[in-house]
Amino acid sequence: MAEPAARETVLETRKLGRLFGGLAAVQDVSLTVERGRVHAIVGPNGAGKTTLINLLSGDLKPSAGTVGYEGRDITGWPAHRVARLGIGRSYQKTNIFRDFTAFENCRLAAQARLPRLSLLRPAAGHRDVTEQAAHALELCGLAERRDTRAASMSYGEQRQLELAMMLATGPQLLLLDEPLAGMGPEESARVLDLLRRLAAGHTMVMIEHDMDAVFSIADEITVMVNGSVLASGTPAEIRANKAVQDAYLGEEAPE
Amino acid sequence: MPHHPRIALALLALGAVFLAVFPLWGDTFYIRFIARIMIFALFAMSLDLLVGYAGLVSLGHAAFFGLAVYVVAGLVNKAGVTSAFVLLPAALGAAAIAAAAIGWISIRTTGVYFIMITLALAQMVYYFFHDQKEWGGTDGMNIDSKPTVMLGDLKLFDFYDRVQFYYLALGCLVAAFVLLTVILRSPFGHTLVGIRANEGRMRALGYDVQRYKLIAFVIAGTLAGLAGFLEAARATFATPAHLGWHESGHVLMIVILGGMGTLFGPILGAFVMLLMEDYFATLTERWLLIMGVFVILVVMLLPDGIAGVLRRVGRLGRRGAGDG
Amino acid sequence: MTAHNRRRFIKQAGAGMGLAAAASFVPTRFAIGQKAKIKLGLMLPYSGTYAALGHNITDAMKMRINEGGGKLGGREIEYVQLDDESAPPKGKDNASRLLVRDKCDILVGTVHSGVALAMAQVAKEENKFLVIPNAGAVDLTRKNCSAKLFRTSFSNWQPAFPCGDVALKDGHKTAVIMTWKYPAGFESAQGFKDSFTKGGGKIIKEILPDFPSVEFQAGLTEIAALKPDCVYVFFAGAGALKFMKDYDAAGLKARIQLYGPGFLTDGVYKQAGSAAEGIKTTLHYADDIDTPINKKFRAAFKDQTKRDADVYAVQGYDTGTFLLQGLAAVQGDVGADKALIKAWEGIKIDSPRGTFTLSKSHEPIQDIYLRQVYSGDEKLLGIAHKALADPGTGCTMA
Amino acid sequence: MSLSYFLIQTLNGVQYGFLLFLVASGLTLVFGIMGVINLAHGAFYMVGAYLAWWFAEQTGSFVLALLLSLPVTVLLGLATERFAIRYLYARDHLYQVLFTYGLILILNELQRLLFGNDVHGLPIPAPLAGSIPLTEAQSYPIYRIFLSFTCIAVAAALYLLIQRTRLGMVIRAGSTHREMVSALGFDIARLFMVVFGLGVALAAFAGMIAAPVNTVYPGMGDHILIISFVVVVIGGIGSIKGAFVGAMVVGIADTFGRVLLPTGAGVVVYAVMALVLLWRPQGLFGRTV
Repeated sequence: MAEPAARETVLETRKLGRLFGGLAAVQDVSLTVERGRVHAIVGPNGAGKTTLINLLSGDLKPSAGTVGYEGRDITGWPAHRVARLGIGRSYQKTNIFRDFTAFENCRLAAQARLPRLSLLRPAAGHRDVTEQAAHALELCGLAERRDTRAASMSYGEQRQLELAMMLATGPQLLLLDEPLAGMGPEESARVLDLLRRLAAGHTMVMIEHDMDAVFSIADEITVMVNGSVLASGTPAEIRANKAVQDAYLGEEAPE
Repeated sequence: MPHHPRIALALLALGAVFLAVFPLWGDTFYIRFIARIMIFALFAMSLDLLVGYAGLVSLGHAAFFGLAVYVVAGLVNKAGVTSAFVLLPAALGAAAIAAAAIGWISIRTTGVYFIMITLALAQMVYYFFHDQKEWGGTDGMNIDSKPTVMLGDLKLFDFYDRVQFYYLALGCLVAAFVLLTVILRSPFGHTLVGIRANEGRMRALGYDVQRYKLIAFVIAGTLAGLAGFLEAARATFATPAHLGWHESGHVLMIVILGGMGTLFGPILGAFVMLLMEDYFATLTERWLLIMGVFVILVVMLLPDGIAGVLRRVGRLGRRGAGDG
Repeated sequence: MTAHNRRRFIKQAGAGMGLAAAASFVPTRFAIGQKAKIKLGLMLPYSGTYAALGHNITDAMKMRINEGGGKLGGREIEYVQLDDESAPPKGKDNASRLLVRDKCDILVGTVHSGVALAMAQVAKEENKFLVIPNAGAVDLTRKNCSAKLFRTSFSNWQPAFPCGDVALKDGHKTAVIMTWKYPAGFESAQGFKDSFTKGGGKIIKEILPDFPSVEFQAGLTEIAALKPDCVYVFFAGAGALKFMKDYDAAGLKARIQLYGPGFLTDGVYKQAGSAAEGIKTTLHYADDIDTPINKKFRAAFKDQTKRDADVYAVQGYDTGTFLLQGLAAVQGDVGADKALIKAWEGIKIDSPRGTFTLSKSHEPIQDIYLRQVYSGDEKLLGIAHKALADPGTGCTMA
Repeated sequence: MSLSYFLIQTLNGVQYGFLLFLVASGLTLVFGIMGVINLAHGAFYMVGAYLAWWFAEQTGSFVLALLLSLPVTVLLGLATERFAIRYLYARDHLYQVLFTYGLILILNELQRLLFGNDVHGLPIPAPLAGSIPLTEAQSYPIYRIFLSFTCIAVAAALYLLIQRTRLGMVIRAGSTHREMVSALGFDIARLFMVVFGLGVALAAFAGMIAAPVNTVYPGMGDHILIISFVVVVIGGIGSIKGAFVGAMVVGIADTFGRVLLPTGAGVVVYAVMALVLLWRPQGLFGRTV
């Protein structure tokens, strides 16, 4: 993994918070994500990890604090504008178009980056879009499943398709919500391998319950409990952190 | 993404041939009547873009249809303009602007809110014309002249000629069908279908969902305006009933009967529905009772409409062929 | 009948779709001659709000024609009946169905003014006769009048005009007008205004609730605040009934005399009970006109239909007379346009409502009666205006 | 505008608002809890009015007519849910719209078939007849005041039912967490049947008690349906409180629209609605869409 010479902040949150009917799901979260690094977020269920991702992706608007991306304040931007900045996200619950084929799913994702509305040219005729979609499929190992309806794919394949769709939009920053959730060991290893390859060219923020995977891939780990950051640091620092051990021991087992 | 089943395409082609030759032997009343059906088919098809593809169930679609009728009526009767070169753009423009305004408010909501809001906003347009003393109010008004198409002194097209008008309506229907098919095969069309399936995901992919919905709403409204222009030219009569919610419900029923999300379904739906109404009306004064029962039966038993039946027949046929 | 033709069409269309023998479609044609039947197209509401009116008009008209021998000018009659549903959007199609497809010789209809306006234009385009047995839109015999269009009923202006004089004669100087915001309301209000202001009365305000809303409270409060000498209203059916009850309940009836055209009380005053007591209305008919022809007509109608005759039945009955006399004059030759128009323009009809003739704009010149509800019955007080004709403003017969 | 005139007009508006609330509450209840959009709501209003009139004609007593017609309408509502609506929950709202549209056609025609085309008036029951003088020229019908109090009583009862009772708890939970309620062992199917029955009964009851001032006539449900929609949209779909506020807004806007803007009164209510929606697309008390 090539470390960039100078560390450069890509994504930064300050005192980010979100209330749900008076209840703080996320509170005072300040994060710094640097270019090219894999930043994992771990914590028990209900720690506010997914809410945090939703705040970063624009799916939710924060109640407090700011989000900055590439030096720009993007607090409260709607999801589609955030996405167009080059922030891609995947979902914990598979979120694909079940009636479309794998390729159509990716093409739909890829054409989101078309500069202008295209009403009259057939979708199949946008060469760059179709190439990008095919490339994403191949990257995720789904090239052979190209014309399979998404609904009839296996669960693991659907998870891979989920990633492929995200990649088809050509993002620089990936927000991954439990990319390994619910997978068997074999599929899990395959996807982890894919993530490693992706890490070469992307900055990643990743929620994951599989601690082995987290420690094997992350450059930086943030531990969240009850909506707040408990600790943040390199895997080695986190491993050694007393507070993390106290709070987190015994809850490590995923779901 | 319209995948027209083969049996539907065959039927469509056959129907098109029938429609193309009908004026050769049909009497003038039926030429006029079928022109009306084709106008409603166009109207229903425009709604199908919203309901069947974008997932926007509008219960106020008649507002754009009726508005176009009134624009023609107003320009002809009050300003003495009869040139189709003015009337057509004015009718389409008014429908498009109204669709943009109503759409802009409505698309902030989804589902049942959307249904109710389109209904209520369309009623606002309805009451506007309903209360206009100068425009005939509830009585409506005759439109003094049909549109004219003149190039200098040369009459290019005669709206009074029923056969010519019939082919104009047919041409518009075919053109709209082709246009919508092209649009639905474009990235824009795919995007609409994606929005209907999973709006949140489309946002996360970077789609400005609201913009797409609004554009679809305006396209559909403008096509409804085209249907309204044709109806104004055909019937030369403007009445608030053209924009009421019963008309909106009626055209929605045509879409469902034919099969939404198919484009060709609404065409079949318009023929079946209007011919049937015409037939029932002669059977009994209580024909609305029959229509009510019919509507409920379709909703309960044929949610995919005639197109769904055709699809099933087509699939059976293919399976049968495969077995043999 | 139409049902037959239509069924056949559907079958034909289906056959055509299947590219079967479509050539067998031959439109019905009649040899025009003395022996052939006269085709009378009846386009009236047989369903919906105005169904009762459509039935009364039809039944009374047929009754009258049968009294006259059941033939028109010696020719048998074929009635082609069509429910217009009081739906203006279908008006032109329905009219053209009767005139173009079914080749009716004369078109009769209808109740709803909007539909009638549509019919008038189709009849003019097809150069056919249209006889209107109810619809009161003034434009039909003013701006839209035409040589082959006749009305045997009234114009909205007509029953209203004498009402202003009545109010003046009763000593009133100021009036508030309240009507639905729709053409019939405007036209009726205009009639009242014309006579009331000409005689020195003053209209303080016009209150116009939207049609067909029956929420009158705001308007009643305005009336109470304005305190006019009298109030003129135009409502009909359910609206009329509710208005009379609300007006009474608001305590206004006892203080401010209520006037209206006869449509206000017709058919609903019994339902209104004491709320209708004392209301004065003007109309071209009154149930208790004391003439032999009216009594005979009412008895016969009751006998045939088991229903009480009303003004609509009278209009239907007179339409029957109108057809009988006109076609007798031309021996049933509907093609003899000029002769038939001349016969009809000079017609004199002995009607249950009294004898009337037609004006230059083909509109009855008729007596308008003053009626008042008292002791639960509507009584004829006298003639409010003798031989009144609609002004026919703007009518130029082409 | 004098003060007393202003006050009386306000009273008119509020009184109209109460009546609108009674009709709209059933509509919003059925939507809020079941997610079903019922276009036939106005038709049920008409059914209530006709039944009340018919039973009153037969028995000579308005109270007896109410007691007889209310169960009939509840049964009608339950049956409609049981034999039709139930099969449409899983489907798009579109089908509910069309089904209830078909129901309007049927109910309207059945009404004509059974009761004819005539307009009917229902006499106000004797103890409530008469009026109270307000100004020297105007008095106010006692029955209208009674009507307002009835509406307040219904509003209060609905509030208590939903906020305070076990059924209400289930209803509130059902409206947000359908799965949770079934998981707790409640019979969702029966709950929905009851709610739909209640919604229909509310519409019909409004038709019944308004019949003496409103008259009974064919097609009377059409107009009230659209205005109820406006009320519900303004108030926020599914919110009883919203229906109440929305009804007041519409009642007052409509009344003063007639007084202050006589030429455009028909559009005033819709313009108010559009403004509210621009500000809050989910209505005044609606949950975020």
